[in-house]
Amino acid sequence: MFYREAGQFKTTYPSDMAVFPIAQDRIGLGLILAAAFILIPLFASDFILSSVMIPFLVFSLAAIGLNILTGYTGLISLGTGAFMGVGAYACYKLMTIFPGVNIIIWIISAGFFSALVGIIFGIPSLRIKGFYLAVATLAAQFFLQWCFVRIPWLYNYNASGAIEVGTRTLFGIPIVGPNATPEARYYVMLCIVVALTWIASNIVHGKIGRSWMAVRDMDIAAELMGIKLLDTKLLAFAVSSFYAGVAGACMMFLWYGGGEASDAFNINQSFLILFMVIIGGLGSLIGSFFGAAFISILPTVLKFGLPAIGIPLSGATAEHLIHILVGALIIFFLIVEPHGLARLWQIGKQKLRMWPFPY
Amino acid sequence: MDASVQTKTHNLAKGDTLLAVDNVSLSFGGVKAITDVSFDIKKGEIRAIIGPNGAGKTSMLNVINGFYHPQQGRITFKGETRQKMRPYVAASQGIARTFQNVALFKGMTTLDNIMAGRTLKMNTGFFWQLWRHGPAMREEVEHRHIVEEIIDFLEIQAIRKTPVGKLPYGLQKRVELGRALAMEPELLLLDEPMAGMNLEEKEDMSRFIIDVNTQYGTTIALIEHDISVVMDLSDRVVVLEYGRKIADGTPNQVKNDQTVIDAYLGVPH
Amino acid sequence: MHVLYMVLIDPFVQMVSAPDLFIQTIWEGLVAGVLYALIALGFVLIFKASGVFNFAQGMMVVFAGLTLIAFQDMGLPAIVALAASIGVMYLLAFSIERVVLRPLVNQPDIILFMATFGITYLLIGFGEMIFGGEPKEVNTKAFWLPQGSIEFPVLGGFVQMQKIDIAAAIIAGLMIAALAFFFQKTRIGRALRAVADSHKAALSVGISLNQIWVIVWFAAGIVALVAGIMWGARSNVSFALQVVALKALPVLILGGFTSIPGAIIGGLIIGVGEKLGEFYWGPLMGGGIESWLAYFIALGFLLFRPQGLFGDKIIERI
Amino acid sequence: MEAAQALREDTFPKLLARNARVRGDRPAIRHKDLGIWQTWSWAEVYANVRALAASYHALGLERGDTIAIIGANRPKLYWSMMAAQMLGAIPVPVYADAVADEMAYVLEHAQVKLAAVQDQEQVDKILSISDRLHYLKYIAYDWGRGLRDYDHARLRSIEELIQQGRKSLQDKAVSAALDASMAAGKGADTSVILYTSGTTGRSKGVMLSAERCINAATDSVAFDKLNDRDEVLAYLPLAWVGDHYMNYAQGLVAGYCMSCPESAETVQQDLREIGPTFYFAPPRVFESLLTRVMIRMEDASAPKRKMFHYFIGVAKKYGEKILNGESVPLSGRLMYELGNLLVYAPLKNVLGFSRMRVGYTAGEAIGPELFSFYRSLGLNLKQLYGQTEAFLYVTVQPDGQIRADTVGPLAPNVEVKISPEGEVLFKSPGMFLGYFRDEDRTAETLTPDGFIKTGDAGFFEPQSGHLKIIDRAKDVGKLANGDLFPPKYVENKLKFYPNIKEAVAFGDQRDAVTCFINIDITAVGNWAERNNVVYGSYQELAGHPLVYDMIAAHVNEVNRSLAQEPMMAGAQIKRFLILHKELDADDGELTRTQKVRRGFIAERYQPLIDALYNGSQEADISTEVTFEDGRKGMISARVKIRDCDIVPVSARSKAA
Repeated sequence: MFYREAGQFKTTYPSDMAVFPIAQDRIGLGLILAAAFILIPLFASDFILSSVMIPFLVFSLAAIGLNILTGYTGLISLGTGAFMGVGAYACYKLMTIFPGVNIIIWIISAGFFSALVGIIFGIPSLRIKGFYLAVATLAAQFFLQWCFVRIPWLYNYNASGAIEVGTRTLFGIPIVGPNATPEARYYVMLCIVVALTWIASNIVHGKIGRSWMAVRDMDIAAELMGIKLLDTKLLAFAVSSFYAGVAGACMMFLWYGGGEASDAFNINQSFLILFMVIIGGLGSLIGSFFGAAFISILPTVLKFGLPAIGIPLSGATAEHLIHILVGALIIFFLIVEPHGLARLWQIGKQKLRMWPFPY
Repeated sequence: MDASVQTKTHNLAKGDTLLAVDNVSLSFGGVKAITDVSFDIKKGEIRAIIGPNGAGKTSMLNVINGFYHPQQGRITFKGETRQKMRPYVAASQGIARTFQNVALFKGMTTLDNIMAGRTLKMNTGFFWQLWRHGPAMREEVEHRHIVEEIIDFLEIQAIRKTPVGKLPYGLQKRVELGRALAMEPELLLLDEPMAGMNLEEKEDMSRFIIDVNTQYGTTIALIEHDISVVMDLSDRVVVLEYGRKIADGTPNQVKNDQTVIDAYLGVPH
Repeated sequence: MHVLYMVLIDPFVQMVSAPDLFIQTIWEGLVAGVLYALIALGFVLIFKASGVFNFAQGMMVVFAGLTLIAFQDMGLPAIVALAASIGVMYLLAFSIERVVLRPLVNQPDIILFMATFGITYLLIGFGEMIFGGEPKEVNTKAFWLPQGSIEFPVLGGFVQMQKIDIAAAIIAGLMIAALAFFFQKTRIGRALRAVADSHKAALSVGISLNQIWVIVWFAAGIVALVAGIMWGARSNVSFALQVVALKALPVLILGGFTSIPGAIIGGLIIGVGEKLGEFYWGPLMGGGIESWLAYFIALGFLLFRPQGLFGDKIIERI
Repeated sequence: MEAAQALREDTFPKLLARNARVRGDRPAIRHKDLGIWQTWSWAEVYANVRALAASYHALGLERGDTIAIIGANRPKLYWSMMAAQMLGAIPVPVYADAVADEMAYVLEHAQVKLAAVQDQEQVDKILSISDRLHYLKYIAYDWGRGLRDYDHARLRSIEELIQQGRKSLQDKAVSAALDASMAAGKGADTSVILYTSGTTGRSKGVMLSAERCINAATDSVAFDKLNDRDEVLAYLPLAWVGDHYMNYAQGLVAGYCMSCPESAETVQQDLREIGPTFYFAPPRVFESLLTRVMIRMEDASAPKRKMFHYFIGVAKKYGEKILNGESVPLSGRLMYELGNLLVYAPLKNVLGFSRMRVGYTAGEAIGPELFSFYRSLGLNLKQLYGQTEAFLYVTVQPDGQIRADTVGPLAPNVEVKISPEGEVLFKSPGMFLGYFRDEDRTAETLTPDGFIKTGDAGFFEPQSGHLKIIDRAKDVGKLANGDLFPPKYVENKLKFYPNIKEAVAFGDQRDAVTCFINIDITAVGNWAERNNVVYGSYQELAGHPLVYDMIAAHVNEVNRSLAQEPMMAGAQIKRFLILHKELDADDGELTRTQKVRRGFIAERYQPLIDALYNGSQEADISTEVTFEDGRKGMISARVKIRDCDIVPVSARSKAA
């Protein structure tokens, strides 16, 4: 309905292959970015920023990571939580060993450690497929979780076993630690997410993305076309784990601000991110955002929304309700639209483009 | 079509042996799929492999491009002799194929499917892929141009951006051919390219196969059930039955071969 | 060198020098294995008949156990509580078929797999809401299960066995025998086997696919109930069990997804392997390796035999 | 004709040279090829045309020779026209879908020396008739697919010709000779020969001179304020005057860019992508577009459908008034704006009309309802009346004087008079030089004082000065009782219904009007699907009683509408039948421009016409048809006939 595509024709391949070839989409994206960078910090309360927006962004990043592996390459992983943990601990160690280097560099670098671990646990994927691979990633999940508890070096031998976060600054503004304002943490988080999403989009729209999807859709044909299966899958594991690792580091330093870490990266976290990807839409970057928004914001909405409209809710009941809702929604979405919110979005967009026609 | 799409020149001339299969035997846990089969494919020809169901035709193609590894025998491709092919080697040496039951990448568009066929020819590093600008974009554009020429060649412009899963069967087969062509193969293996097609689609496909052969000089080995099509298309025919070679020659020789007639008797075609 | 000695030699020296401890460890591994096997059995039943990889099986064990305890707590006699629990499991199977499976018929396996995640979450949510989050114990006496332990003198030492564990092993054995009978001798059982091969064949026996699904899920529910009782009798039933139930996955990999004997043997191997590993090698690594060892065993196994112990060699066709 | 004296560029190649000089970097032509809109600037086009001209000259094309241009709209074919004109040769565009026989006639009659063709299909066609073409020396092709193994003794690739031409132009002498040849071209020379398919007899080659063409185009470019920022889609047949005028002549004069679609199947998509600012289509295009709009809306959800129809209603009420600048109540204006947001603007976007500034329809009379529909959406659609012999324009509707029922006042610099018999006669800036090698028919067409006979019956509306065309002069008949019978008028009313694709009315010298109807298979098929009507073939669907009921309802509605008009009330349809097959140009029933060939149809379906007038309820017919692959066969059918409601004369007189 809002689209005016007539007259938007492409005279070069780069413009034809652009991620957003339609001017209205570019405008829409611009508006969203403007809202994220200007409106939200301007009007949102500290609570919204630190309990809604930052978690949402952290989960979006993790969901993009898992989507690269599961959605684009077709490899199921139940170990995302652990890969996030690797990022968090790597960042912690780097930060302790080299306190002089800016924390943002370490947050990003943490991703490389987790990518490395991802590659190691991805090696079995050459011989193992489908559900079997899910079990292999469970091995990663439980083994790494075990490491987080049993290797005290990782948490600097703190008696509590927790990660302790001191204040770190960027251009003199505290962005990590007790003195960091929600605004500052939000901006850092937002910049990381925007940059990494852009890179993810570049990757999946190019040669690498095509190889991933080829392996996902028909691995035999891909192999006979000269796509090396192991390389492709390991690359997917590496990139996916990189994103998960950065998300984990962000989670620990920009959201939690430290604390008992081993619990944050348990199997339930892995499941939760898998749900985000499923509900959001496999093989869609925008779906990762939808899924993350849905699952990370839903509990907050329930916890604070229901009492606000007069339905009293104890903390425990809210937990149960969330479980039930998430479970029901997963089933609901699988039945109604197995391709997730992203597909609904796409259909909606298509409808608007073809409006007033139905197809 | 531009020179860029034409098969790269190499030292084999038309009529030289491009691929030779010598005494190949393949079995699965004691079940013999191919027994002591030898034949050759000459550069520039259209070679057909025919035979009743279960004769081992598809297994033969799988051996040629390295998906199955024969227990005995040798494969010589472009003068290099191997006991077994590896899929990656086969692909990078110039063997492409299509499949009996279309094996397209269902979630991708026609364009992306054919672009995927260019993967081996693309070599911009990972770092550039992250930005999708500069060399990475230049490479994409260069290959897009080649892919578009294939799209033009196969007359599938109208479905360029349609996900292949939504296409009718006949068009899917055409896209699959396009994907194989994108590899600029020297040897193109076609596994029942006309299975399940109606008459018109079959005629189109025959035309494309002949055009590929004449325009690009691509050597083609095809498996086909429809004997009349094979007789029209191919220069030479190999006949397999129960994993053994029972005849080899020009369509006319094969047609009049008593063993072949016997093999096909009772098997309605 | 010391490290190599500690890893490669020392554990075996220990085994030989204290055979009673070795046998005790194996016994405990077998007991844990029986429980893994029971959970895996539920998976296999459903996978065999409907191709659904039921991630919720572990949660069904918890749910079944808690249901039984709740009925007992209401003061119902054991038999009635058992019957009521079986009824609940039927209801569960029925509603899963109606609400989840039927609308998802003909969807790819992965979608159904994901749907069972949804079922898991629903069960957790409802379970915690109804039964509360605290661990609960099964009243073992009411089910005439033995208590206490017996000791055997073995090779100069003693091996202690809980009577309940012995009972569990026997019951599990009976359970498997009953299932084998069910599959081999009854009409429904034959239909279930048929459906594993072809849906049309099952229809020709006169049972609709929907009915078959209800039946297998119900059967899996009963297996879950038994597992729940056994587990509850040994320690107690809690939602933490869900994580333990994930151990059934390596069991399945070892045994193959469709083989009942595979599930049993796989369960025992994993149980024993895990206990041995923990007991003899665990201390070297700071302990607690039980939490992941099973997966590594399965993984190592998978690399050499991707089709499992009892599966057929897969020939990829194109 | 003051403009003529001022002309510095009196031939198309000179205009091209001017454009290359004045706006060399502006896009001149686009072609959707290899996935994107390949674009050439005026400077590039000029260079390519010069190169091509040099090569054509090398192939022996001389001043006064003719060259056939055969194929779809392709840059290289347009360039071939320009190149020929640069040499003083005359391009002869030929309908690409013409069968070999028709093509043989045109090519031989025009004595073409060269043929520039699109692809293998056309090459094959020409080779199949080459023994009948005595003048043809070479064939130049645009797309070489499949031609590799052909004997290239007489075949040339246009691409290669351009390359060779480039090389030879490096020789100063060749280049200078070409420039001289271009400069030697005079405006009075024949610039192009357009063969009109004609509703009767063999086609005639209309010779048009460059200066007249350019004069006409200059006038109309000024009239519609076209400039080099405009965009058009070149999708009409090259051989039709419409394409030559709108895209070629006006494009060169105004310097705007024309875009060639990728293929016939993608025209709709390409139209949407380009979003032309100036658009021209014969009524049948608008007609089938409306049909498709309505069909697609049928599949929409009920609320959306209701909303759509509601706002179309609003548009009907206010849209044209707003477009014409008449006063409209504020509420109406607001409702229209809302409708624009929800329906009109998105609809125009989907159809590719968002940027359209001026649209024209011509070639045939357009149904008033059809015309109003598009105008009410806010599209500045106008009618013009013209013909090939006039280089299109005779009358044209200026902004603000647009009506569905007239073709508008005279175009600039056109003179028109009505003969005593009611036939429209005209003299125009673009008028033809005569028919090529056919002086007899040239003389037939011209009046002694130099006016051209249009063959159309019409009159000037006294109050407005607009010309009203009733029908072909020879087709307007009288019923036996003396009532007027304008067949096309009746047919157009019928064709407004999406379910009716074509109608042929009879009644001249008879006591009542009857008609043949062709159903629209898309619309009726869609309807059948929704109503669970099962059918196996076109023939079966056409004969279905429910389809008859539906069509009868349409006919009755037309009768009621005819009864409203005093002059036409006698032309109400008494009986009709639905034809068992689609009328087809391959069978000679339609012209290549899809006009009904009335006489031929009457002859071919004589038994059916007899049945319509002798009161029988059904009739047998068997006809020869040509299949797509050129084979011929017979189809026979039993066709049912329906009676219709005639609004009684008494009611008519009361209404009057």
